[in-house]
Amino acid sequence: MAMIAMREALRQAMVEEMRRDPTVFLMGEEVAEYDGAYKVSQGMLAEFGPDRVVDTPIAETGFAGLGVGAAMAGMRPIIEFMTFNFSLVAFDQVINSAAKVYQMSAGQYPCPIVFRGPNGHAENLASQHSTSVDSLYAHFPGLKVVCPATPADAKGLLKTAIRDNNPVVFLESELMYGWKGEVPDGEYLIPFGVADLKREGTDLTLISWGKPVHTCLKAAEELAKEGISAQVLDLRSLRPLDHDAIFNAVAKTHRVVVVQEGHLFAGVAAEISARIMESCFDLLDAPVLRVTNRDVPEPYATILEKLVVIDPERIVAAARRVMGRA
Amino acid sequence: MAMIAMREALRQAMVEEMRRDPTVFLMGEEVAEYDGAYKVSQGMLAEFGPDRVVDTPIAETGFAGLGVGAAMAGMRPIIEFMTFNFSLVAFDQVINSAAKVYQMSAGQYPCPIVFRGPNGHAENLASQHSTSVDSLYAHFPGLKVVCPATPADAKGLLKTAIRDNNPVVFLESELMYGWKGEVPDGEYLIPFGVADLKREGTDLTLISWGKPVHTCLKAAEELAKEGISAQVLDLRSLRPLDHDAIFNAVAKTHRVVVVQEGHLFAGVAAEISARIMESCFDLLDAPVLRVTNRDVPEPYATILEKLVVIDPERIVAAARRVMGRA
Amino acid sequence: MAEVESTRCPSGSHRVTVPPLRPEAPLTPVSLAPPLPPTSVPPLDKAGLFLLWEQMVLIRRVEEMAAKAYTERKILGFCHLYIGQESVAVGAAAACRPEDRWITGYREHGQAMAKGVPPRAMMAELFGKRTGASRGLGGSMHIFDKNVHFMGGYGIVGAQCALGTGVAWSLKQLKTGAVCLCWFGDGAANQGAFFESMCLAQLYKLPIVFVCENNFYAMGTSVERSSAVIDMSVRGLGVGMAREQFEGFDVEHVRNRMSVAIEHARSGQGPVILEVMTYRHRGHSMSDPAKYRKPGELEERKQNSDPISITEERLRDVGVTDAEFEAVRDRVEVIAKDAYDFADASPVPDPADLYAYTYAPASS
Amino acid sequence: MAEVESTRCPSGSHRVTVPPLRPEAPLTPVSLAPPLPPTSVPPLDKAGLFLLWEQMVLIRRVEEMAAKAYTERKILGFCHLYIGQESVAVGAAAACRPEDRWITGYREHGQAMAKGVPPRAMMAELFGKRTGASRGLGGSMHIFDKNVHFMGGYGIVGAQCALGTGVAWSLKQLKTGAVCLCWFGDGAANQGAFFESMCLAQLYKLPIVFVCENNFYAMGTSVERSSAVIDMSVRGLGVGMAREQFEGFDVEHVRNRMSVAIEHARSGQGPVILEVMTYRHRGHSMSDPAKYRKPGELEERKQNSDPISITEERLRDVGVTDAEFEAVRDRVEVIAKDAYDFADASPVPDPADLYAYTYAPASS
Ligand SMILES: Cc1ncc(C[n+]2csc(CCOP(=O)(O)OP(=O)(O)O)c2C)c(N)n1
Ligand SMILES: Cc1ncc(C[n+]2csc(CCOP(=O)(O)OP(=O)(O)O)c2C)c(N)n1
Ligand SMILES: [Mg+2]
Ligand SMILES: [Mg+2]
Repeated sequence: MAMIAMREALRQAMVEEMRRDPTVFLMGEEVAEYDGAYKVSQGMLAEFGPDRVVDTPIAETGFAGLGVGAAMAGMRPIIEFMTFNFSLVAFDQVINSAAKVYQMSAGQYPCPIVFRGPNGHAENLASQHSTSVDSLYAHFPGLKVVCPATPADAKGLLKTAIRDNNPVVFLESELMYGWKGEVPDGEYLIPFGVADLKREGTDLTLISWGKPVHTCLKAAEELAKEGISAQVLDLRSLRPLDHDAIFNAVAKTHRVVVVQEGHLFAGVAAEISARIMESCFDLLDAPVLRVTNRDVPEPYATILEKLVVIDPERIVAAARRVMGRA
Repeated sequence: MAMIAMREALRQAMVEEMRRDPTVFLMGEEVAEYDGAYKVSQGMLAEFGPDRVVDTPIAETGFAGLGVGAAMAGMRPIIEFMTFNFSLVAFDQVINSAAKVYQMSAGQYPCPIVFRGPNGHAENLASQHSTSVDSLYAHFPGLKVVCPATPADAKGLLKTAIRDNNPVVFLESELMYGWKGEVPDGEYLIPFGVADLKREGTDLTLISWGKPVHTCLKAAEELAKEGISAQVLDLRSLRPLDHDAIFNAVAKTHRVVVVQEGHLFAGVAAEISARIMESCFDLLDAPVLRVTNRDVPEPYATILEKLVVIDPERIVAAARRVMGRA
Repeated sequence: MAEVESTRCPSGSHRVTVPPLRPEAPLTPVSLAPPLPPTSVPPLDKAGLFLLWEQMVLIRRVEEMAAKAYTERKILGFCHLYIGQESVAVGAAAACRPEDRWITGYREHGQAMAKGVPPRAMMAELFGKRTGASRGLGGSMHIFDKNVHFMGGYGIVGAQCALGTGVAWSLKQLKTGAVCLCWFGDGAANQGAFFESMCLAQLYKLPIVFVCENNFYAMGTSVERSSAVIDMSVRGLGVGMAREQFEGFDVEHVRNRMSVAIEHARSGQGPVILEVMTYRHRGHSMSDPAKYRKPGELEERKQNSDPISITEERLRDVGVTDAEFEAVRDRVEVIAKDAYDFADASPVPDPADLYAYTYAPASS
Repeated sequence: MAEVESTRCPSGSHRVTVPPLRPEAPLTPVSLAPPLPPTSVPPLDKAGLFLLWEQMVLIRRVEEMAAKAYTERKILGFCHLYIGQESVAVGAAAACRPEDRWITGYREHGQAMAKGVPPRAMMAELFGKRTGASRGLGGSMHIFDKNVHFMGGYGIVGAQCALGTGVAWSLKQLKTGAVCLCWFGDGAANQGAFFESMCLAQLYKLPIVFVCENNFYAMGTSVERSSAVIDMSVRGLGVGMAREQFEGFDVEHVRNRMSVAIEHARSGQGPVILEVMTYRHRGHSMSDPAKYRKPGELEERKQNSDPISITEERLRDVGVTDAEFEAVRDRVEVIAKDAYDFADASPVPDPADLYAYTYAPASS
């Protein structure tokens, strides 16, 4: 096992798949000559050349749609959004073209494409550069939505995404690119729809995905000091969703807090919460609580920003409440 | 009280507000010379002329953004999306411009704009013309989201929307434009955030908004035949949301089904369900259930389409389940 | 402490004393893409032109059947007829190779049939039947047939331009020698997706021909009311793309000019944008009474610019007889009737189809 | 029963017998918008030019202070400096009236100050302070000042073009006589939002000037790598818009050409698109080492095309003395230092500000 950074894990996944399959290519703003705005694709131009690592103009609708058409015509594009904020400009192509063409054509045209890039909060980027898109994309059948929390997961899930025959929205985090973790040696894939219990516990379950998994792990540490044993369930993919893992967790701990970056209203956390109620109502010892961003556009100033985003303290507070200790 | 159709109620609201305030104008595809794709704006060009009832080219990003800029510069645009499916092309302008400019400018530039048009399922239009956008827009702070179910509500709410100093997403339904209802004589406004109990009942509450309110009313009739007294709560606006009305309903009936058009995953129904759990867990006698479209893109053929969309039967079945009778 | 007034605009009322540094003229003269060369394909002989006439007649008859089926409520939802524009699709098909890909909007029945989608599969799709080109999932706006590389009709105006650009990307990278024909309307030429697609296609020199069918209206909006420029091929100037506008009522002329454009794209010289002037005889969709036309306009067009009549006259001039026309008309009638009957008799989709096509299976 | 083979493409190998109906030439010749007329504003006198020089120096000094504050981590997030491009904003301001509106992207410090945003309010915004132009909510990318009609910097590339079009809509409808200047970069000229905005502005003949600052790079992508056409004003041809490209290093030349364009828009003749060639001396943002430049390129530009030096030389030629330059430099230093100190000493936002600006109050 090597300790590598998230960005390197992502790159390894892309490089391995591009070596394996000549129809895979990477396209996006600054991915080639600049080595990626966040250096995820460093060195890839040198290895694969400009036909397979492709810089684009700032035309997200154009190149997202280009990717969909290229996928329909036999290739496997990886489309990088410099950040997923800019995917809102291309929203129609992701929803109305990528997610639906397989259905509209009754299976004649699969759309094996990966849309990837950093999602959600970075730091001090204000409201237009801090949108979490998880809930927007997970809303739509036809898409798969994946959000790794560790380098090992990132690599295994991205390889799966590239081989998948469907459009996959692959959500990374700018703040995590430098974070390191152990990554297995040799080739491996991680299937979608299999959650990972990142920490065992008995009193309550913190359910999350992506970067907030780490916030949950910190909160679990804090809670341990108070004698509360919290487990952390990392969903890893939202579509497909690992129902069984969620329900097993409820059956075990009977208390749940769902932690989600981004806006509260009709977010993925609401979905998890509603599903738990629908399927495990009688197993619950307390209502499922949600911890998400405050319901405001994200501000620039640090002092305000810190109030908006999730942090271990808010998770701890919610956990105390579901434990009846608040 | 006059019996008028939904499209006429909407038109009355616009006409009255345009007579009252010279800065209000209507802009969109086919709104002027064609009298509106669904004849909502019939006759308005004749009364207000081409500077205030304005046909656009097919450039949703452009004219949605134009509306936002015009609002910032002192006017009150009503932007009609021919259908809200096409608003996905303009998604960035609604989210990143309209919803955020008041915050980014720290209150210097309010954005009094209404985006309106038909939303969701019509009939036999297949997947690209059947998207419900409720959950997408209600997700975002900075927007208000309104969805009338009757001509009277439509008129009163649209007038409020036009006078509001914030961007309002006003969701209509193509299938309802011809539906008639009583509309009060004289001027009236209906505030946002005030739900309306469209039918009283004691055993359970069906919570909905927009067109499905009527599906709920039909289901309630059916349920009455089985001796189940269902009340129907019409939320009327999603942002702001009438918490009190929801919680009062739960306190009264202890059983709830939320009925939403569109996709299940991270939809508004999930939000209502999660909130009820968070705030009224101990008042619930059964888990809150949701009735939404099936989790597939909408197909063309009638036989398949009918399987996808909500109908009274599915609501009745869910109601029986929460009543412990299934 | 100094204040900030000095950063405001100066009044501009100063007198002349400083000599100007640079001349006033624009720096770089605009260099436009050169015009396309004249046609090099040989003219059609009688049999060739007669075949194209037959195709146009077939397309029209099938659509007339569809119109009838619509009034019978066997076809539902939107149904956008191509009647009046047949020469454009048929002329384009005559300039294409079978391996060339087509992608288009929702007004695609004529293009689909010209590209080779069987009338039966098309009509069955309109009827929402399991035997339809898209198994009844897509309907009128979403005809797909991979066998003949017809990559679909789409419902979001202009969005297909980006998809077509991607198709062309793969055609180039996979060294297929094939070209993508990407169809759209005069109204679509105002969409950002179309513009960005042109930018990308030109930058990457992709083998794509953007075909704008200017039928004078986008729903009820005439082209003069939707754009300050009414020749949509001019949009190409802004990105340096080869362009041409031509009238599309004569099917052979369409074939000839299309051949030049397709050859340009196929030979690696990059994309082309064409505007083909045409006219639709019916309303935008079945529910549109089309009151926005000028008085007499439709009649004049039918009289002078009907592609079927134009070709018919030319064929008469070279000796095609009434009997020959009749024979073909009879054959076409049989095919169109057969398509209708086939669609009508076909089974509706299986409920299982509802869930079968949301996701493709995991393995390729 | 007849089958469908007849609708496939004919082989195209037919011989010549049918005479062609129409000539091959394109139908309508392209008519381009006429070039803008020569400048009519009187040349600047010495004092006028000196004032513009002072503004450029002030903008640069304030930005240099910002760069310093960034390294001190007093400014966080993105920070895109305008250094090297000052002549464009200052020249444009000299051609505007106070009531004209400006709207732009995230590289807006220089434009903001040229339009009259006080350096204090600007710097305090960069510091995220309550005294900032946007009360610390917006930061570097979102400077707003309604007092001077500076309608904001925006972070989504190209999106402001649509907003500016709407601003111009209201300016026209409300009969203000004001014009909207809508700023964007060479990279933004590939965005659909920009294209659709041009379509709308030209169709409605709105009083807007689209100002594309071509600083040769969009992040690390040089303009030749991002577009097949490198003069972005050419994009205007596709919609019939009046256009011009010019070099922007001489502030007076900018003022002169801007005046013509603004006058065109103000007089009701419709929008104009300008490309102003300029150059940024710094990286795209503070974190960009800008390794993508050609060797020696930056030095050459600083040497030959620095707008401040160019104007300085012209002023020297007409007799401005070292002492006069020094006096202004001292004053600028005081203002810039004051802005920094003011920002530094200002209070951070109140937590209440977080919730105060999500929704505007119900009554107007
Ligand atoms: C993005 C989008 N906006 C609006 C519509 C509604 N709509 C469907 S067809 C049409 C007119 C298109 O006209 P044109 O491009 O000229 O094609 P034509 O119908 O004439 O073939 C409109 C406005 C749509 N489908 N998609
Ligand atoms: C829609 C969108 N895509 C991508 C980005 C990321 N981005 C920010 S600035 C920039 C380059 C813009 O270049 P240009 O328009 O030339 O302006 P300049 O920075 O040179 O002033 C990019 C790609 C963005 N902010 N918005
Ligand atoms: Mg048209
Ligand atoms: Mg640039």
